[in-house]
Amino acid sequence: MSDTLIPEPTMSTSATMRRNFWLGVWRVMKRKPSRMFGVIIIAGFAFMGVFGPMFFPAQLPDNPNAITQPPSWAHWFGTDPQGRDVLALVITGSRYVLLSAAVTALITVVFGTSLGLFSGFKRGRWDTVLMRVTDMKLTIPGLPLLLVLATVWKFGSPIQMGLVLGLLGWGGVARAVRAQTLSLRERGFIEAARGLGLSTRHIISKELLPSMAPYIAMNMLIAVTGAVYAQVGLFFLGVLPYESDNWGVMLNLAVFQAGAMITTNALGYLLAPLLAILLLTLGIVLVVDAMDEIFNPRLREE
Amino acid sequence: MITGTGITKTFKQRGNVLGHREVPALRGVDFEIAKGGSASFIGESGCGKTTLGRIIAGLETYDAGDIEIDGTPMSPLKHKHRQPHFRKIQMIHQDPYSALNPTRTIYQTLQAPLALRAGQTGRSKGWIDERAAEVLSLVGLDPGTVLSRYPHQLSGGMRQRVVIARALTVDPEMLVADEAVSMIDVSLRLGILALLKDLRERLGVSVLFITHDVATARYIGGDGELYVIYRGQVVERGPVDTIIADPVHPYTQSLLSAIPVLHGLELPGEEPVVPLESLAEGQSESGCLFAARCPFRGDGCTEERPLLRVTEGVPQEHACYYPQRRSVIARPMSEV
Amino acid sequence: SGSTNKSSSGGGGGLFTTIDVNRPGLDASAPANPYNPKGNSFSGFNSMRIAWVKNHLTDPNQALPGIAASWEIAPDNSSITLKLQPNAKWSDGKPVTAEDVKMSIGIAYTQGSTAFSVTPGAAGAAAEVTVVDPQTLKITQDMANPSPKFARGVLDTAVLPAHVWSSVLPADFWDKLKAARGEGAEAEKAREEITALGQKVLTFAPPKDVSAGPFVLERVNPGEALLVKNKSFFNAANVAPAQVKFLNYTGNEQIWNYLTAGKLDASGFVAAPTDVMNRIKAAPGSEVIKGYSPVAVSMAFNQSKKPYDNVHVRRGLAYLIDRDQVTKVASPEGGTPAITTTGIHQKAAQAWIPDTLPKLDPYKPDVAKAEAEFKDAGLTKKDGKWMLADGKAWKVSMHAPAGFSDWLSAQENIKSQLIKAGIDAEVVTTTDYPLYLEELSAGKYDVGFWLMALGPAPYDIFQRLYGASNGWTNVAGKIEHSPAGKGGNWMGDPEQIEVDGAKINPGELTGKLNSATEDQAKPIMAQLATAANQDLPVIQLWDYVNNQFVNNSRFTGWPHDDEILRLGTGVLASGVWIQLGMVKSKQ
Amino acid sequence: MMIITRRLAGHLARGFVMILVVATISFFIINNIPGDPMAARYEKLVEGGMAPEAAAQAVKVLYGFQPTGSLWQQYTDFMGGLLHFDLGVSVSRPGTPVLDVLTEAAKWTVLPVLVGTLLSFLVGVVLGVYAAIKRTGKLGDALAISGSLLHGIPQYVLALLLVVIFATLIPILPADGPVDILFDPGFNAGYIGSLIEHAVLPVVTYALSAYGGWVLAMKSSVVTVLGDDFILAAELRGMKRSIVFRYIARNAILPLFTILALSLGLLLGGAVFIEKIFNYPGLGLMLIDSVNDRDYALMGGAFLLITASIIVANIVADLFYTVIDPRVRSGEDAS
Amino acid sequence: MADQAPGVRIDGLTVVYKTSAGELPAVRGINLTLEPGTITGIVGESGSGKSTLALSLLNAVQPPGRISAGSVEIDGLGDVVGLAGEQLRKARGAHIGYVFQAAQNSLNPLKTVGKQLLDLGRSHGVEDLRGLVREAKELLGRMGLDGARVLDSHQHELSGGMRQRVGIMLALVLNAHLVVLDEPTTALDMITQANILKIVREVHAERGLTTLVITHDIGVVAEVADRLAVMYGGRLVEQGPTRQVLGSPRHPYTRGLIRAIPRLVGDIDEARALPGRPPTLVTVPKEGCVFRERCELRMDVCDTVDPTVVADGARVVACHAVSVKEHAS
Ligand SMILES: Nc1ncnc2c1ncn2[C@@H]1O[C@H](COP(=O)(O)OP(=O)(O)OP(=O)(O)O)[C@@H](O)[C@H]1O
Ligand SMILES: Nc1ncnc2c1ncn2[C@@H]1O[C@H](COP(=O)(O)OP(=O)(O)OP(=O)(O)O)[C@@H](O)[C@H]1O
Ligand SMILES: [Mg+2]
Ligand SMILES: [Mg+2]
Repeated sequence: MSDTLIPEPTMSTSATMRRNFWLGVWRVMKRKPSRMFGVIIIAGFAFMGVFGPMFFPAQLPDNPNAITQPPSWAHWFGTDPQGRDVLALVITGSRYVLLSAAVTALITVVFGTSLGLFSGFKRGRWDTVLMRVTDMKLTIPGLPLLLVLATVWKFGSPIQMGLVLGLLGWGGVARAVRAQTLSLRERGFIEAARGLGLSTRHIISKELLPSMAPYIAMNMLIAVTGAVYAQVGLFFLGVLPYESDNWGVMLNLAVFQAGAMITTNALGYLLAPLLAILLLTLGIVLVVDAMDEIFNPRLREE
Repeated sequence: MITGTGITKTFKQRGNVLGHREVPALRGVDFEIAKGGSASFIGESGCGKTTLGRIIAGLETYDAGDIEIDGTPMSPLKHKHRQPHFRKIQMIHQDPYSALNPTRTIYQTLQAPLALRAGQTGRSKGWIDERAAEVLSLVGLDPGTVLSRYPHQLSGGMRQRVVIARALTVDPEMLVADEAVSMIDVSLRLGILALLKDLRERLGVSVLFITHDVATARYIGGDGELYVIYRGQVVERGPVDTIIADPVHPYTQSLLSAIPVLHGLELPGEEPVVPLESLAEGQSESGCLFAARCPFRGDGCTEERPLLRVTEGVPQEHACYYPQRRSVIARPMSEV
Repeated sequence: SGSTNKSSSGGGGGLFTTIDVNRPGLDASAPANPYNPKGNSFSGFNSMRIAWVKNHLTDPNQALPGIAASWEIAPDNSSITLKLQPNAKWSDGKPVTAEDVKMSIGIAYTQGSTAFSVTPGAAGAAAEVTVVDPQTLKITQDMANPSPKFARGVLDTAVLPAHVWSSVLPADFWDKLKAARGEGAEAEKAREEITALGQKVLTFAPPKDVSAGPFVLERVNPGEALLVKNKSFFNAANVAPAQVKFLNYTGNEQIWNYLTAGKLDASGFVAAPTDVMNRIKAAPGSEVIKGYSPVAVSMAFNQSKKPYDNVHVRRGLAYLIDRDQVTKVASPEGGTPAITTTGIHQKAAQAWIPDTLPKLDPYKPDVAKAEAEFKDAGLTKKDGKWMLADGKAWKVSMHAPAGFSDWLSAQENIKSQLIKAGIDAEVVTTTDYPLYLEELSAGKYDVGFWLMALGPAPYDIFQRLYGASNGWTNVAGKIEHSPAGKGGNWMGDPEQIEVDGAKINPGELTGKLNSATEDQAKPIMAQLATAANQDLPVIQLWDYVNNQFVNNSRFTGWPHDDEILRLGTGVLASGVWIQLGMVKSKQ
Repeated sequence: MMIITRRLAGHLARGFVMILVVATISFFIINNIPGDPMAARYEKLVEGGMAPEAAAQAVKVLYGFQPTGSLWQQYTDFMGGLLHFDLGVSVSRPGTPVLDVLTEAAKWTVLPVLVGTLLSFLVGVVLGVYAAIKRTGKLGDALAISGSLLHGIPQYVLALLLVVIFATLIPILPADGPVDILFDPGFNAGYIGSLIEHAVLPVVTYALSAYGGWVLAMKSSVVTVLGDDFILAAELRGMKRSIVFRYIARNAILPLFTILALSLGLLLGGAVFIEKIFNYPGLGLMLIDSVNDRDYALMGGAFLLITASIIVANIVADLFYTVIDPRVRSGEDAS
Repeated sequence: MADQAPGVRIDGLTVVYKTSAGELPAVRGINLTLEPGTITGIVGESGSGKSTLALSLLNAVQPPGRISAGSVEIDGLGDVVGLAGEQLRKARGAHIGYVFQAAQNSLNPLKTVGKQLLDLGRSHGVEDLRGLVREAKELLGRMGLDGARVLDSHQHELSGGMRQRVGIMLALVLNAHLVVLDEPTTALDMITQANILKIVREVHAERGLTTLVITHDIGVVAEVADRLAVMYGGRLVEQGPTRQVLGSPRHPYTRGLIRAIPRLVGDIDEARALPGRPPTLVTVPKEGCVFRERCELRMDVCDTVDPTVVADGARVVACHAVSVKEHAS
C-alpha cells in the first residue's frame, strides 16, 4: 500500500509550518486593528529598551539654569530638577525597567511552568508538597514582603531586581499551569501519547506546552506588567536605592522633590513615566487579547 | 494473548483530612482475549467498562489481580519494563475531538511515535514519512490531503480514523475501542466499525470493544466473547451470539430489552425485562449486586453474591442464582 | 537674660494651624511625653522648657525666657541661678514650683542631656541642683570638665509637673544620682539604675496632658493634633490663638501643598524646589522669614581610599566643583553656597574668624588650577579622562541616603560637573539614613555627604570634622586618636597635619574648644579653619538657612529680628513667639 | 454542617502552620536587617546640638531594651509571645505594644478598603453583566478594554492622577489623613462628614483599581453562564426576564464571591501605595514607616498581621463557598 | 390555553446563521405538519438542523441565527414567527413545552427543583402555586419518581434519567399541549432511555398532546413516533408514517441510514456504511439536492435543481430519482 506517492506535506515540514504559523498570527492581528496597535506599542518599548539609550550620551546633558521646566518644543515633557530632558530620561530609563521585567518574566514563566508541569504531571505526593509550598507562597503578600526585603537586600542591578521579583512571582503561574496540566492530562491525546510509549519529554514539550502556550504567554505578559509595576512602585516609595533615570525614581522625585503635585512645571516630569506605564499597560492588554487566537490553530485560521 | 485475573479497582474520591469516599469500580474481573480475537464489554453507564479498558491498555493501575500479556505477568514488573508490553495494546478513545492534540498537525501526530520506532530500529526519516502515509491509507484516508491538516479541519469520522492510524503506528497487537463510535455521525459509524473489523481480519489485530450497544458489539466481534458488566462485576460471559439469543442473567435481559425496536422492520421481544427502578438508591454491597433491581429476585439473592460460573443447561457463564432464558430481543419481521 | 513681653493686647482667639516639620507621622496612640520620640508634646506649645536657647553666632548660652523668667550665670560658668515666672501655673491650675523644675532635671538625667548626664566625665555636666526657694533654683557645674555651654544645657530642659510625674522617679533618686557621680562598681550600678529609669520615663503616659505652656493637648488623631489654650498659662492674656491644630505629614510634598494652599499659619523650614517656593511665596499672606541655622553640608572623603588620601586630589576637586551651581540645583532657598571650606557656617565664621577668613583659599572654580593639582597628585589625563596614578580608571563614587533629595540633587549635579571635566562619577544611594551612617562609618564609601559646623558652641562646630568620625574621641576631656579605619575613623586624616608650615593636632585643638572661653576659642578656631581649608578633609558645599514660613492672613506680628529668629533646634519657634505674646490675631 | 466543620478544621490546621512559617520567616529576615537605628538617632541628637556623650546616653536609654540573648532564645521568646498575641513592643514608639499600634492602624485600613472594594464590586459586577450581554457590540468592547486597562494600571498611577486632579489642580478633596481634628470624635455630623470627605479619594482609588478586575471577572463569568444550557432552558420555559436575569446573576456571581473574600484579605496589605499617597494612616503606611524607622518589632508584626488576614480571608472564602454553593455543601466537588 | 392537542403547520421555514462566510441556512424551506395528537419524530445527523427547527417552533432561534422566511402556525397561537415580547414568552411554557437537548444541564444548579417550579409558576401568573406543586408531584409520581423528594433536590442530586424526567415535568406542568423534545435520551444509558421513551409515550397518550421528538437515533423514533421525518443538510428529505418509512424507505438517504444500523439478529454483513460524510453549514450545496454527493442514484439534474417534494398519500419524499422511478412505473 505503501509506495504511494510520498505525500506533499512531508517535505514541507517545519519550515512551511512555521510560515503558516506566522501567516496565522498575521491574520489574527489583522482581525482587530487594536491588536496591531498593541504590538506596535510593545515593539516600540522593546526597541526603546534595547536601542533607546544608544541615542543619548551616557551622561544626559543637564542645565542648572533650566531645572524643572514645563513642556516645551525643546523638551516635550519638560526637564527634571537637574535640567535634563524628561523624555530622554524616560527613554534611557526604559532599559532598566524592561530588562528587569524581562528577567522577572523569564524566571516567573520558566520556574512557574516547570513547577506547575512537574506538579501536575507527577501528581501524588510531589504534587501535594509543591502545591502546599505554592499556596504558602501565594499567601504571603508580595508587596509587604518586598518592602521588608528591600531593607535586607540591595537590588543593585536590574537583573537582581528581576531575579527577586521573579522569585516572588512564580506562584500564580505554577498554579495555573498545574491546573492546565491536570486538565490536559485527562485529554485523550496525552493519554494516547503515554500509551504509545512517547517519552515524558516529548509529552511535555510537544504535547502539553504548545497547548498551554497561550496561558504561558499570557502569564508572561502579565508577569512583565506586574514586574514593571512592582519595581516602579518600590522605587516610587523610595525604599530602593536611587537610579537617576529610573521611572519609579522619576515618579518619586517628581512628587517628593520637584513638587509635581504643587506646580504645573513639574507635571511633565510626573506624567512622562506615568504615560509610559499606561502605554505599556495598554499595549500588553491589547496583545493579551490576541493571545488565545494566536496559539489556537483553529481561531488562527478562521 | 492477553488475560486478566481478578482485576479489582477502587477509586478513592478525594475528600480531605478526615477521610474519603470509596468507589468500587471493578470487583475481580477475569478476561481473556486471544491474539487476533475479539471481546466486547457491555454494560450500563458507570459500570466500569472504561476503567477496565484503561487498565488493559496500561493507562490505569489496579488494586488487585493481574494482567498477563503474552504470558508475562505485569504486576512484578517495574513501570519502565511494563511499558513495552502495554504498548502492544492501544486505546481508541470515545471522543476523537480530545484524542488528537489540536495544536499539532496530523503529520506531527503520527510522526512522533514513528520517530520513536525509527530510533529504536535505526530506520531513516524517509521511512517515517512513508509509514505515516501508509497507516493513513490503511484507515482509508488520503495521506496527501490529510497529513498537513490540523484536527479541527477534519470531520469526526476522519478524526477517529486518524486516531486509529496513530494506534497502528506502533504495530499493536490489540486495540481497545472504548465507545469508539458513539460520538460519530450515525451514517459514518458503520464505516469505523467496518474498519476495525477489517483491521482485525487483515492485520490480525485483536479488538476489545467497549460499548453499551450490543448490536455494534456483534458487528465487530461476532465470533468473540461478550462480557456483560454490572457495577464492576462480570455477570454474564459467553459467545456474542449465544448471549444475544439466549441471555440468562436478568441484567443482560434488561439491557437487551431496552434496545429500541425498529417498528416497521421488527417485532418486539415477547418477555421484555424491565428492571425495578432504583438505580441510584439502595446500591447495597451485599449479595447479588443486581438484586435490588431484579424483578426475579429470589431466596438468597441478597445474602451471598453469586459468582460467575457455568450451570447445567446454560452454555455461557453467568452470575445468577436463578438463570432462565427469556425471549427479550426484537426479531426482524422478515423472520416471522 | 530677658523678660516676658507683656505689652501686647490680649487673645483674640482663632485657630492657629501649624506643623512640626521635624516629626512626620503624628501618632495618635503616643503619650503627651516630651521624651517619647513620637510623643504628642509640642515644644513651645504644650511643652515648656526652662528657657528657649538661641543659636547665637558665638554665645551658646543666650536664650529667651521660658518657665524661668530670668537667670544669672556665674562669670566662670560654674553655676546658674534660675528665677521662675512668678505666676507660672500648670494647666490644671497648680503653680509651677522649683520642685517641679528639680524633678524635671531629675528626669532629664535619666534620659541624658548636655547638662544632666550621668556619663562619667561628660563635659559641662551639672554637679548639684539646689532649690533656693519655691521660685529659685541654683545649678552648679562640675568643674572637673567644664563646658562653656553649661548654662545652655541647663536652660534647654523640658519642665514637667511633679504631681503627675513623681511616680516615675523613686524616692531615693537624688541619692542614687549622687552615687552615680562617684567611681567604682557602686557608681556603675547606680548609673545603670538611672539609665534603666529612662525606659520608664520614655514610656510614661500621663493620664492627661498637664502643660505649663500656652496650650494643652486636647486630642490627636492619625491626621492631626488639636491643642487648646491653657487658661492658666502665665502669659495667657497675650496668647492669641484659642486653638492650635498640628497637621501631620509624611513627605515634604504635603507641606508644600499646605503652604501653597495657605493652610499653615506658621511652619519651620522645609526644602523646596524653586518653582514650589515661588508658588508658596505667591500664596495670599505668605511670607518667608530668613533665619540662621548653624549647619553646613560637605562632601567628605574617605582617605583610606585612593586617590582621596592625596590632598592635591581633594584640592583639585574643590577647584572643580562649582558650589554656586550645586546649591542652586540642590537647595536654592535653604542654603547659601559656602564661601569656602572652613568647617564653620559662614555667618558664624564672620564672627569667629573675621581676620582669617579673607586669607583662606576660596577655591573658586578654576579648571586650570584643578588640573595642576591633579597633576601634582600624579593623576594623568588620557583621552580626556583622568586616570589614577597607577593608570587605573578613576571614578568618583558618591553616596547618599535615598530619602535625602537635596543631597541627591547635589550629587547628581556634581557628577555631571565632574564628567564634564573628564572625571568619571556616579551617585550611589543607600536605602535609608541609618544604613547610610552605618556603612559610612564602616568605611564602605569613598565619598559621602556629611553635616558639620553644628554651632553655636565652638566644640560642636569642629567635632564633626575633627571628632570621632576622624579618629579623635573625647573621653572625659581626654583626647585619644584611633588610626584610620578603626573605631569609627572613616575620614582618616593623619593625627598631625601641617598648616602654614606648622604641625598641629586638630583633634586636640578641637578638644580644647570644649572648655575654652570665647576669647580662648577664637585663635583655635582660626587655626582649625585654616587646617580645614588647606587639608580639605571635606569640601564645604553650602551652609543651611533656617527659613520660616508664616502667613499673615489670620495672624500677624511675626518677628523679623534676627536674634529672635535664631531659636535652637527642636523648638517650634512659633510656639515661643506665641507664648511671648508677639503673635496677634488679625482683626 | 459536618462538611463545613471538617473543612474548617483542615483550614485552621493549615492556617496555623502557615502563620508559624511566616512568623519564622519574618523573624529571621527582620533580624538580619542592616542599619543601626541607634547611630541614626545619635546623629540626629548631635545635629540638634546635644553633646556627644549626652547623645550617646540618650540613645542608650531609647534603645537600651533591645533584645539580647542568643538568636535561638530571641526566636523562642518571639514565638512564645505570638501564642499570647504578644507581638512585642514597638521600637519607634517606646512603651506601645505592637498589637496596639497595629489595631489602631488596621482601623483606618479596614474601613476604606471595605467600602472601596464593595463599591467596586457592585459597580463592576453590574457593568460586567452589561459587558457580557453587549459583548459583540462597541459598548461591550469599550467596557472590556476599559476594564482591562483599569485592571492593568497600577494603583499608584491611579492614586497619583487622582491627587493631581482633585487635590492639586482642582483642590476640592483632601488628601491628608483620615479626618479633620476640629470635629469632636463621635457620632456627629461634622465628624462623620469629615471622615467621609477624607475617605473619598482613597476609596475611589480602591474602587477604580479594583473595578476593572470585577468587570472582567464578571463578564467572563456571565459569558460562561449564558452559554449554560439552563439559561436557554429557562427562557424556553417562558420564565420572566427578571427571573432569568436572577438565574444568570446568581450563578455568575458565585465564583466572584470567593475572589471578593480573597481580595479583601489581600487589600489589607496591598494598600501601601494608596495609603502612602493619600497619607492615610493604615497598615500599609505603618509598614512603610516601620521600615523607615527600622522598627523591627512593628515591621514583623505588621507583616504577620497582613499575612494572617489573607489566611483568614482564604478560610472565609472557602467556607462561604461551602455555604452558598449547594454542590460543595453536599460534598461534591464543584470545580 | 388550548385544552386540546394543537396542530402545527410549518410552512417554508428557513433559518439562517450568520457566519464569517455570510448568512448560511441551517434549515431551508421546510414544510411540515404536526397533526393534533400525534407524535412526530425527526431524525437527522449532527448538524442537519434538527435543533434549529425545534427552536423555531418557539421562535427561539438564538443569535447569530434568525428565521429568515416561512411561518409556524400553531393552533390557538397563530404564527409564532410573528410573536414577540411578552406574548412570545407566555406562549413558551404555557402552550409549548420544550424538553431540552441536554436536559442534564437544563436546571439551575443553585436552586432546588421546587423553587424553579415556583419561578415558572410566577412567570406565568399562576395564582394557585400549591396546585402547581401538587400537579408537579403528580406528574413526577406518574413518571415513577418521589415527587416531594425531587422537588426538594438540587440538580446535582439527581441522576441523568431523573433530570430528564424533571425536564419533561417542567414542560408539561403548565398544561402545554404541544411538546418538543430535543434529543430526550442522548447521553442516557440504554435502560434509562427505554424508560424515558416509555414515559413519553404514556404521557403523550394520557394528556392528549401533540409531540415532536427530535433525535439522531432512528431506534428512538421507531419506538415512539407515529410519523417520522428525515432531515439532511437542513432539508426534509422524507416523511411519512413511521412503520411505512422504516419498512420501505424511499429516499436513498433514509435507505442508507437504515442499512447502516447494525442489527441484533440476522446477517451482520447486510449492514453497510454510507459513503462520504454529512455536510456542514458551509459545505452543504447551495443549490440542487443536498444529498447528491453521497447518493448512489445521483443524476445530472440533482446538481442543479432542488428536488420537489412529492406527496404520495401520507408519505412525502424529495428526490429526483424517486420521482423519476415513480413516473417510470
Ligand atoms: N478517576 C476516577 N476517580 C474516581 N472515580 C472514578 C474515576 N474514574 C471512574 N470512576 C468511577 O468508577 C466507576 C466506573 O467508571 P467507568 O468510567 O469505568 O464507567 P463506564 O462503564 O465506562 O461508564 P460510561 O458508560 O459512562 O463510560 C464510575 O462509578 C465512576 O464514577
Ligand atoms: N450559533 C450558531 N452559529 C453558527 N452556526 C450554527 C449555530 N448553531 C447551529 N449552527 C449550525 O447550524 C446547523 C444546524 O445546527 P443544529 O444545532 O440545528 O443541528 P442539529 O441537527 O441539532 O445537530 P446536533 O445533532 O449536533 O444537535 C449546523 O451546521 C450548525 O453548525
Ligand atoms: Mg466509559
Ligand atoms: Mg441538536
